[in-house]
Amino acid sequence: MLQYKSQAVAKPYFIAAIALFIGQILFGLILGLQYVMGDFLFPEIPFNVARMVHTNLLIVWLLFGFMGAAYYLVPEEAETELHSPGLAILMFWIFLIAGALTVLGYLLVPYARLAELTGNHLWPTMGREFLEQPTITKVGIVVVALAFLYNVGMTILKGRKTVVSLVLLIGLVGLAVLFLFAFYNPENLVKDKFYWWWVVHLWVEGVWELIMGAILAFVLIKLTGVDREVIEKWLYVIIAMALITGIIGTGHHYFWIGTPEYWQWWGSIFSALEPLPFFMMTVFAFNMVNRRRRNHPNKAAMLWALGTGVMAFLGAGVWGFLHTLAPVNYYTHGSQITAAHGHMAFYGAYVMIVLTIISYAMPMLRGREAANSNRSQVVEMWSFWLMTVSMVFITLFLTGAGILQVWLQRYSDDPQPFMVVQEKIELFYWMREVAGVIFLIGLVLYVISFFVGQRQPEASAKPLPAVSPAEA
Amino acid sequence: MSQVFTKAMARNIFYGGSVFFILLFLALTFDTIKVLPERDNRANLTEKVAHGKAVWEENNCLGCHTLLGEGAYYAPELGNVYKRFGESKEAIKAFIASRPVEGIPGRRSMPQFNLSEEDGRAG
Amino acid sequence: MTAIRPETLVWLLLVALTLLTWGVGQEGLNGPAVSLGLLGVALFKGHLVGDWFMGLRRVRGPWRWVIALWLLLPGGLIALAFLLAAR
Amino acid sequence: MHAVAEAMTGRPDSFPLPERRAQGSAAGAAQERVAWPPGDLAIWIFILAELAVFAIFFAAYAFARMGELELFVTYQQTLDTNLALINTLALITSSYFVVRAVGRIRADDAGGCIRWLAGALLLGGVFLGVKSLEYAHLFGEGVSLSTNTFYTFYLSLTFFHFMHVVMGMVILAAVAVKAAQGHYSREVHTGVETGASYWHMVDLVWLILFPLVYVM
Repeated sequence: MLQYKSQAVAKPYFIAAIALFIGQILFGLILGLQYVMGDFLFPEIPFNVARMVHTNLLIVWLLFGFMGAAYYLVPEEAETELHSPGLAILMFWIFLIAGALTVLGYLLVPYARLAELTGNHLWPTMGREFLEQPTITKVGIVVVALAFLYNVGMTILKGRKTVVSLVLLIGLVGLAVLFLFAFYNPENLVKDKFYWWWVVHLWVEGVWELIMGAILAFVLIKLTGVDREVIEKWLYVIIAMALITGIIGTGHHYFWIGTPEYWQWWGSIFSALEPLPFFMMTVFAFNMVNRRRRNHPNKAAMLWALGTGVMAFLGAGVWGFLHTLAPVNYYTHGSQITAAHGHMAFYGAYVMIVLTIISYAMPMLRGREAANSNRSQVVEMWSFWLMTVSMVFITLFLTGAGILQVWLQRYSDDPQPFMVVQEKIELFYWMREVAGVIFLIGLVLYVISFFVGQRQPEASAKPLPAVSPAEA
Repeated sequence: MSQVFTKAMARNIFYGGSVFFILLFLALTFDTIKVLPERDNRANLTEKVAHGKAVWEENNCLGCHTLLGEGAYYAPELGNVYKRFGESKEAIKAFIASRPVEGIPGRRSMPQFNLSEEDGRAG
Repeated sequence: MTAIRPETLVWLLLVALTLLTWGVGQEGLNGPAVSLGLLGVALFKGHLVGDWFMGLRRVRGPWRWVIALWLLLPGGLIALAFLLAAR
Repeated sequence: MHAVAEAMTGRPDSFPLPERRAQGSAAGAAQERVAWPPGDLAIWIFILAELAVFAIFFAAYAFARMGELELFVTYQQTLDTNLALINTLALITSSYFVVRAVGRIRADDAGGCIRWLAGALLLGGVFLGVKSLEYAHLFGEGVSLSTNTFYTFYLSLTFFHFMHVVMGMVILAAVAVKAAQGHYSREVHTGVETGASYWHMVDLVWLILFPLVYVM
């Protein structure tokens, strides 16, 4: 049951997000297999193409998730209907079709041909990690983002202005503005890399944390019934920490790309503190849940909300810190350790926050009062544990592979060539692939959870035991 | 004294802190840009080098390789490829040109990119 | 209003200790003992600021020691690094 | 963490406001202690984060020095300790002025508070001026962040601190303006304490920085 009927536009966004998520994981499994069976699907889908699809789908489905989250929570926060539901739906289709065409382009024609077809030589922006999209697709992303910001911004302007929606908006505006650096691709490699990180780092360790914080705060307000004032002031403190540490933390990418040496100090010092906001987010989530004023029937959403705090701290905070100090990074840079960190950080922080809001909002979007049936929630919670635990193992196996790789290839007295080392650490890649299959099973269960127990009654929550005011 | 912890102050710290660190970051960026010309060998940045970068980009080389450690970790780093190939451009070109179209059974193989002679020289 | 405020005495003490540190620098004294002495003076000055200027003297519980504990963190690491460097 | 966790939930604290001493009375009277530091707790979280950065920065300096001892000792001597002395005294005194400003507002004397704050701001300005002279001199000699590790640290640490002085002055000025507008009184002056706490932090950091970078 929706409070505002225009919230319904979030539903297609969430469905598209989940569908693309499945695609991302399938390509992830292909990549994992190519690590151990080098000729798998060669030359039909070479590794570079599969990887591009894997990472680009991730970004696109997270953006779908963020937009869906905004369309769902902004009307509720602003206490007014969305400025233009029609525009939101139109943009949904434009974004989906543009995304699908781009992925088809990746898969059906050689990348160089795609570059040629889309006129990359007129304004070269392609061929850089995560920004592989043709320039025209990038322009499309900007158009969609502008329309989206206009829609959400107008809604906030005409309604109640809460901290949650304001922080979300700041995060989304930051996301759009920083993306503009994707259009700057100088011939000078150092400058290229320097500003490329303004998109990549300042997204995931900057403005995306604002988006994550805002969504988490919204869900916690709804699930725990804790006073909005309390949650909002902690939201401010957490995102302040995120930007204080994260902005200069960009320096940890400026160690070895030709930028001055002082970045090794600045980058190391500030990124040493980058786990802090994620740690606070975890403490925050658990504290609010402990202080809850009601039991919400949607226990699955609660699990996701707590899980995202913990996993973001582990993946982004701890695994990031592991290799962020310049003397360590000197050896680990661009190894499987980076891959380990990337996987758990993206899953813990951004995949899980999107799944949190989907878990919270979907029952209402599908006409329930507040939550799915118990049976559906049980399946969803199984999927939570399967995906989360298998991601922990993916990370551990990649870390093992990375440590061995660094040792054999870079640290030992007798460094061995890259490919020789790759064969020696094959066992870890196999184990990673097995964990990846379990992740896929978790994801399938997740999808199934939307279809089971539909005719059963909603889960109900036990009322909180009475507490004395002193404890409350 | 009841403990004071206001949302207004938390907000001020968010805005103030963010502006502070954005300015600091811009100051460091400014210094970096100022000293880069002494560090990045831009005098050697010829047309051919720029073309090489375009070849690298338009064939999505970092979908497998890293360059200065950034990219994918499926194939070796390319920042040091010249050294690893015995400082022979010909050897590198020959390697790229000789990649079998159908790959190598059971092993990772670089795709055949059919680079032109001009692209090969630049790349 | 004749009694001197304790904060004023603290201020004078801080000034005096600063002059002491500066004087040591002027004399060109060095060596690990001097460095550690100066570090000790600096930490003490920091503690004075925490206690009297920041007002932690009147606080009980964990916040009472927050500055003192902070001082020990860089203080300890600096001392360690200077001692190792002097070996 | 306990205190923070408690603060997080906004649990009302049952400890009453201690009797503030009348301005100028001698210390020593047994006072009831409060559970929270003066000012808004949010600023204290910020202060702790900033102090953590400086702590790591200081330790990094010390260990970098260990690696290049000779270089650090040599180039330390190019710094002007006299200017640093002036600056240290300026900050200490300015911090003291802020203590007095807080005392005045607790005595319901907004005018006195503003005057002490103005004095503190003036000394902050002296600090910035002297530091700028130092920078001008060094830059004139072609020193930059990339000259060597010592200068990297010297400039990074002092410039980072310099920015904090500017930030602190902005905060103090805002407090003074609000005081002039009559927002503060004996009962309501958390804002003054908040600004004061931040300014003392700026002073505190310099008290470590000065001997570490200039003398030790």
